[in-house]
Amino acid sequence: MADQIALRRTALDGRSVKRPWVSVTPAAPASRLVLRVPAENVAAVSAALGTELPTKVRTSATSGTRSVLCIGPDEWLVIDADGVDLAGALKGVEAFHSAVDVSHRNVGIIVSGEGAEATISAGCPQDLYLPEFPVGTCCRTILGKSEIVLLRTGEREFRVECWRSFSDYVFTFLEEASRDPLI
Amino acid sequence: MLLIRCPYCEKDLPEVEFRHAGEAHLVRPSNITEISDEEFEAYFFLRQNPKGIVFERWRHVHGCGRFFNAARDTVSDKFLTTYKAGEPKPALGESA
Amino acid sequence: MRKYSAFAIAREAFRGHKGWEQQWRSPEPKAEYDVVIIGAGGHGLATAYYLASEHGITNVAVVEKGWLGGGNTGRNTTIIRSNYLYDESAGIYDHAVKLWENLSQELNYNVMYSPRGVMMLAHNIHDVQVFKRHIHANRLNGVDNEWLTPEQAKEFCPPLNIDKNARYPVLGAALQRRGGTARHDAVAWGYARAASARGVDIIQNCEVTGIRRAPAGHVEGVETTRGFIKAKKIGVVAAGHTSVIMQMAGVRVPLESYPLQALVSEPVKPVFPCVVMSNTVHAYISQSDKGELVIGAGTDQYTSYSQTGGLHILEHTLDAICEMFPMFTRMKMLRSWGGIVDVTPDRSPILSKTPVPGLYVNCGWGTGGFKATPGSGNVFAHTIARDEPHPINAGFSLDRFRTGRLIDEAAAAAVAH
Amino acid sequence: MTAPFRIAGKGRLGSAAVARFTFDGKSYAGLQGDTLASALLANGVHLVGRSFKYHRPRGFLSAGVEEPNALVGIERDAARKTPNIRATVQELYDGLQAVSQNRWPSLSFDIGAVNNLGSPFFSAGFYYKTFMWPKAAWKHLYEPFIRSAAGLGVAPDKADPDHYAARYEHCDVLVIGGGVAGLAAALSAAETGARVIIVDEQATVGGTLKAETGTKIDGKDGWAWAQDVANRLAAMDNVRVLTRTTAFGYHAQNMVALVERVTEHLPGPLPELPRERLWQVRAKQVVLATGSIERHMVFPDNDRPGIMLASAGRTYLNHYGVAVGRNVGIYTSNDSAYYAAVDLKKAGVNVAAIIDVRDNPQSAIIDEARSLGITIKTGHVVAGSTGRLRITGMIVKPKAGGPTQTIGVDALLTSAGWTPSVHMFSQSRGKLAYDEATQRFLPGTYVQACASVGACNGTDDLAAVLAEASSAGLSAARAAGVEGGAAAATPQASASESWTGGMLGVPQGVEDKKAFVDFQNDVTAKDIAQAVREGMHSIEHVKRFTTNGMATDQGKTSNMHGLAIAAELLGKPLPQVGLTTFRQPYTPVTFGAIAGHARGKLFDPTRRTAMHSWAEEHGAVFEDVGQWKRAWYFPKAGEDMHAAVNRECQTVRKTAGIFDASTLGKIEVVGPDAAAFMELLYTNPWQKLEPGRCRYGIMLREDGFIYDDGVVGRLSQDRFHVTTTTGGAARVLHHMEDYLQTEFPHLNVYLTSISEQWAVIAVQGPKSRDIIAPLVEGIDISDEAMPHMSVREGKICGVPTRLFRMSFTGERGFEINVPADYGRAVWEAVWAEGQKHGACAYGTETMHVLRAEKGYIIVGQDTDGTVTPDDAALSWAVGKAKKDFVGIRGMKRPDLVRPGRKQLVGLKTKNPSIVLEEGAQIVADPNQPVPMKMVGHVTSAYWSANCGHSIALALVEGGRDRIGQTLYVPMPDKTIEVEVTGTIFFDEKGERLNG
Repeated sequence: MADQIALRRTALDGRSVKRPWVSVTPAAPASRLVLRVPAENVAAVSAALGTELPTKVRTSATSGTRSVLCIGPDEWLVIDADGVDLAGALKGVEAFHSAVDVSHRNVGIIVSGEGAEATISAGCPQDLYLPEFPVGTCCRTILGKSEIVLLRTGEREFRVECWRSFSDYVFTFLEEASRDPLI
Repeated sequence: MLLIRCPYCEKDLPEVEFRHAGEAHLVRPSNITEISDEEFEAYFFLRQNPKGIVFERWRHVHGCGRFFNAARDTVSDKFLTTYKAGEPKPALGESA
Repeated sequence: MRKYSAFAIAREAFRGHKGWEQQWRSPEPKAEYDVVIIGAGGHGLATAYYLASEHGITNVAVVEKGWLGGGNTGRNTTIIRSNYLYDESAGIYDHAVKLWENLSQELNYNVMYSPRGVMMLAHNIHDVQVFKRHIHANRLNGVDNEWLTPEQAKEFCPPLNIDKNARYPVLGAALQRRGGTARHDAVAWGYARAASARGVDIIQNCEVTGIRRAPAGHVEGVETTRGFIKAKKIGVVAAGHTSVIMQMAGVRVPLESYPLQALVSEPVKPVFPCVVMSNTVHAYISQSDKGELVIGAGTDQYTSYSQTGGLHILEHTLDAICEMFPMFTRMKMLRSWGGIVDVTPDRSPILSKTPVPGLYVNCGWGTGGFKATPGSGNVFAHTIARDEPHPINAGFSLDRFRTGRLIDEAAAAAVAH
Repeated sequence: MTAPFRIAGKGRLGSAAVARFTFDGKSYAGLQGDTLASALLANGVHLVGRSFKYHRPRGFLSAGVEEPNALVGIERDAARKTPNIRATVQELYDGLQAVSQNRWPSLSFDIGAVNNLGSPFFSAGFYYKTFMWPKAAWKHLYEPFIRSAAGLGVAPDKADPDHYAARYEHCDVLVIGGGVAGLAAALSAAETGARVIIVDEQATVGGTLKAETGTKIDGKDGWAWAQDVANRLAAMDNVRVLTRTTAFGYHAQNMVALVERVTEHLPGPLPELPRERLWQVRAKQVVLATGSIERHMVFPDNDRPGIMLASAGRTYLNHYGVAVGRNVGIYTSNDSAYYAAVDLKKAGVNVAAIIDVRDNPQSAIIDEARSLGITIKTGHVVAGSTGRLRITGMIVKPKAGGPTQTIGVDALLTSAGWTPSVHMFSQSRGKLAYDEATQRFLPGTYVQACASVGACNGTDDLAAVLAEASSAGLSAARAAGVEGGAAAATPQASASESWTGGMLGVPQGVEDKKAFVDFQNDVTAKDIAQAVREGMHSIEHVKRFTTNGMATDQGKTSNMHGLAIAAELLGKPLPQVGLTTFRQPYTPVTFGAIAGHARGKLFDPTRRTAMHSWAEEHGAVFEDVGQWKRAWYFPKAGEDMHAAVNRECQTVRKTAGIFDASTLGKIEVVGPDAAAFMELLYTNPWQKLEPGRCRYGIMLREDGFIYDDGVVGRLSQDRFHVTTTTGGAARVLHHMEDYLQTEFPHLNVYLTSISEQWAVIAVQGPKSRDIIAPLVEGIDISDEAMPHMSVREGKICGVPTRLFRMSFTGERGFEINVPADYGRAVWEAVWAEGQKHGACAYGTETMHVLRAEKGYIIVGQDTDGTVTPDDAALSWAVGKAKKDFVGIRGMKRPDLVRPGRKQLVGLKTKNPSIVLEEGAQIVADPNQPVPMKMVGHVTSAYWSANCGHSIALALVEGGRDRIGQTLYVPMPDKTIEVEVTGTIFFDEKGERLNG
């Protein structure tokens, strides 16, 4: 038997960018779950999860440490900074759904500050103007040459989620984009 | 870069989030093992490729992930409409 | 046809170049032709020329909805090579290269065929395997193609970045020395002039609106914006518009038309001596005799007849160019444009008889048709004249999509690990 | 130290600081705010370049982006050299270094000018007619000669150290052009609260107001009004004012590309500033206020330095305070040039004469010119010019013919009217309409949500422009859905300049001499005439034959002239001859600006596994597989690749090896219909696979060819863990989603990519179980409890694992899946255990060798897109009883079942030490002549240290029937004899899987 539990090494250990107008920092490790649920079973899954799944695509619900992002008509990304066993909570749900743990698949990056929107706009072709993309808006989209999931967590703060092996690219892109003083 | 209305996201979104997926309303024969070589050729290879209104499939691959259909004018690249997968071909005023 | 020569130029120089005759006639369409070719691009004009010169069929019209050479002939990046994998492909493209080598003399028109070498870069082990497969097959087929180390590649093309720390370092290259470029407009004009001189009528601004067939099925002629033209045989050489024309005859073809973009830089002094292609990073570049860097971009993902494409396609092209040739980053894009390329499921052309008697089709050249122009026209003329394919184009038949006997060069370079 | 041609008290630069610069090594002084052109002119320098073909001396034609002649190289340092910069656009900074181009040895003495003497031979298209004999001479003699003469500037020879930024932006109203019209439109749009962007290519807004002195708007001087409006706009939160920014591309659905030049006007490159910034703006509405461009008069020898556009002469005077000469002639076909004459005269410059081709023009400005005592010759033309490196005189004669007279001048300003700048409108795919009355093309049918205002729309009168633009700005905001704000008051024109348009400016009879239409490309009226004579009746043919309009200025001053000449010769109305297409970019755009951030590390994502850093620390050499970096082999000190791979291969079979398999694609298939879905997507049967067991699966495309493969584990009744090839991960998931969503939507299944959730550590070899045993918790890994091809969930090193018992080496083997962030720690634990048994780390090369020894295929190497399961000897993996799966029909097409197809076989070289080359071709008869009949090719070939001989896999026609036969691999230097064998070279019975 193993003597000790293996050490967790996150992909962006030690990386951080702080500029007067924007900061780019890795988010803390979190539990993540990809939920796929047909409309008729949303209520059952919501109940088991203890969080109501928002049903409008591109919207999210946040309470406490947990955010639930509606990414597609039957797809949610659940992110819980508390490290709870999200899949475990759904073990007993009989109604057809798919819950897949992706805690380690994704890496979160927090972009915050006056220039957060502009920094992301260097590589994301969506309109991030606050009235068009209000706090709580989320979507899967593109940043440069990588897919990301974008969640606006504040007027001047976004959470960027990407796959682990793309995190170096995504972080470096944001770091490079944030150099531009115009931002 | 085109702007494409995803019928699932109900929003106009940039083309780089989407992947074109060929002619729409082609149905895989349920008796595919029984069709002739000619029928297989027609199903798998032959395409309308119209100059004008095309019915085509797109996938919002870097978005909601859904396949959907669109009617687009291949001369102007303007979208006439987009609609969810499985919905019938819409009637379009002037042509089709 | 008055012969072009240095002497003729000297003669004209002293009379203000007022003695040049029209390069081609602009006749009114006759009521009937033995053969009507639809499409006055390079392939169509070459077909007409070879019908006249090699098969003695001179009662030929080439009808064109716009101006001759105005489609993909005048919009491509003019790369010529024949180092293809399959026997069929190597056969037709090398047939073309052999014709290119003498084309200026044959047409009495300088098409500026410039065999300055086409170098294809390998960036990973898979590329190396695929290119070696090509090189060995080419050698046994009698087609020149040789392997270069990164250092040899750099020597052949000094601006090339062979830094081992590049994102996709150059692991080597396949070089076809006979490959190169030619002057695209001159090819169309040279064939037009030579065909016209042999009696072929080139009818511009004449759009085909229908194909008339006899009750028995055989073609009878074409309806055009300039009236009905009777024809015993019809050759469709309409590139991106082939689907539209074939639909008029009731024939569906396995084609889709995509926008393809290209661009040139501002002209600079000679700096780039050859043609370089990189399929892995998607960069295709040469320098024209005028000094412009000529750069091919990729296709857009959707079918279109708009002759325009998205800026993001050019972004990907130019970031690849800047990556392979960092010194060009400060160069400027002068002009970009789009064409419509007709693509078959196996990315190989169709030169074939069709189910309709008297109707022949030459299409599906995708992004690489220019290089084949003389060879394509030559064997297609044979196919029309003899009502049977030349051995060189026998494999490029329409029925291969039924039998499954595809000539899939792209699939042969499949990537997966 | 006032420059000789700077007129005290004139212009708007005032007491700007001095900026020193050099041109061709000679030092000059200019003022901050100058362009390089105005600074050179202030110093009396007109000669700045040589033309492309004839190397004729050239000066400045214009004061703006339309400049065809005054192109220079700007050199900041060894790596920052930029060719072909328009001196009329380049802002002066202290320390600027410019050099002239296309001349040798010097600008004033240029050997290439000998071409000018030979010019009768270099007519349009001459190269198509000669250089054909002898054949080889084109390649070796003529073309090198022509090429050496080609090009203008010199390309940089070092990597660009600058960086470029990019930004996507969105707005309600994008206004292109910051002249009177653009400013008025932006203002009225902005006051509604709409998101407005206004761009102007110049350093400051103002447009043609720069040249003018008499305009007054809202009671202010026009220029001052423009600056006030720009300041007001810039102060509004909803407005972005971008100067030094060119809208260069108008794409579908109102996507407009802008390029902003950030540092080109600054003395030193600042490290944090991007050199340029690309903006891709998606606008709900676009207002085009792009103005118009003056055309030159076409007359013989109209290209000498000192001959300029009238508007340029006026701009240099009124804005920069620079006189373009001391004795200036004017040649015009419209009123606008008279303003230049009047302004020059008032500034104390002698105006030698105004030559006006019109017979009896009447207007206030003409009267004013006359009242100032300026000689006006109406009904006259300029028939030529004198001088060499600078104009010395204009040769004047009556239009109807008669004696010529040479009037001495040191500068000549010409105007042939104004061409509306409809470039962006045309790029938007709008259709132009020809306005017969004013002889110009104007916006006709709009295709996109845009409007044109001001000069580009043919609106000339200032009050009308202001009204039109204000109204268009408001309408655009409203059309974009902005309800707020009150309509702003329309700015009022209190004084304006106006002139009639018209007259294209190519008097008859210029076809015998060098009357330039396109200066940079040396296209003359005679060339156009020749093209028409040779049958070039389409304007596109004329353009291509003569290269008219194809230079770096893209024909801004020449296209209309070319068209007019061709139309006249063809006897057709202008619109019937047609216009050439307006292509992007409006002005040339730096490659780097378009590439943006995608350079160097950001050219393409570099994907690394969780164990990458360990491999790096342990000396791994990496290979690129798609975007991934994979450890290729782990050389020890002194080992080359061959030695390292031999050692790794032998170690795995002797004890064990550890391999990073994380890059394989992984898909979790979940739902009650999961097995049914798998049945349809793979050739194999899945329904009866028990939970906890694995199976090797093959995926086909509908055409019956192998698309992907991988081991699939069934975790539970309704859950599969599917693996794909590394390169196939994304497309396989897309392919599965496609069928699930569109063909089989009735199936209750969901697919989730888990490629990156799990790091995968393969432990292969006889000792593999012993190595992992101490680390695994809660899983019985005995052969009985966990046989080959099974999967269990439990823990390893205290973290969750999906443990696969499987083998890609033929040895007993495990693949440990752990959540990725634990990958390195678990790898280290496995490594530590492995060390106790003498295990090694191995890379992809050893993986390839070991699997080839066992005859396992690599999809994409041993198959390409033309191989069926039967070709690859994988028929056993096709469920014979299955009624349907993707590819079931395609694989039965005639050519896919014909005899003689290429089949996968093994090859052994007769000389066991020779390793074949992958890709080498195989023949049956080595003595046949070229072209040889090839019967197959080598797909994989390695030295097998374990077998003690080389091994190879090959696709060979009718291969399975040739087993035992001898075939040949002809190489350039020798022919290699090979024996066709089965595909398994090692442990044919497969005993080692449990050994």
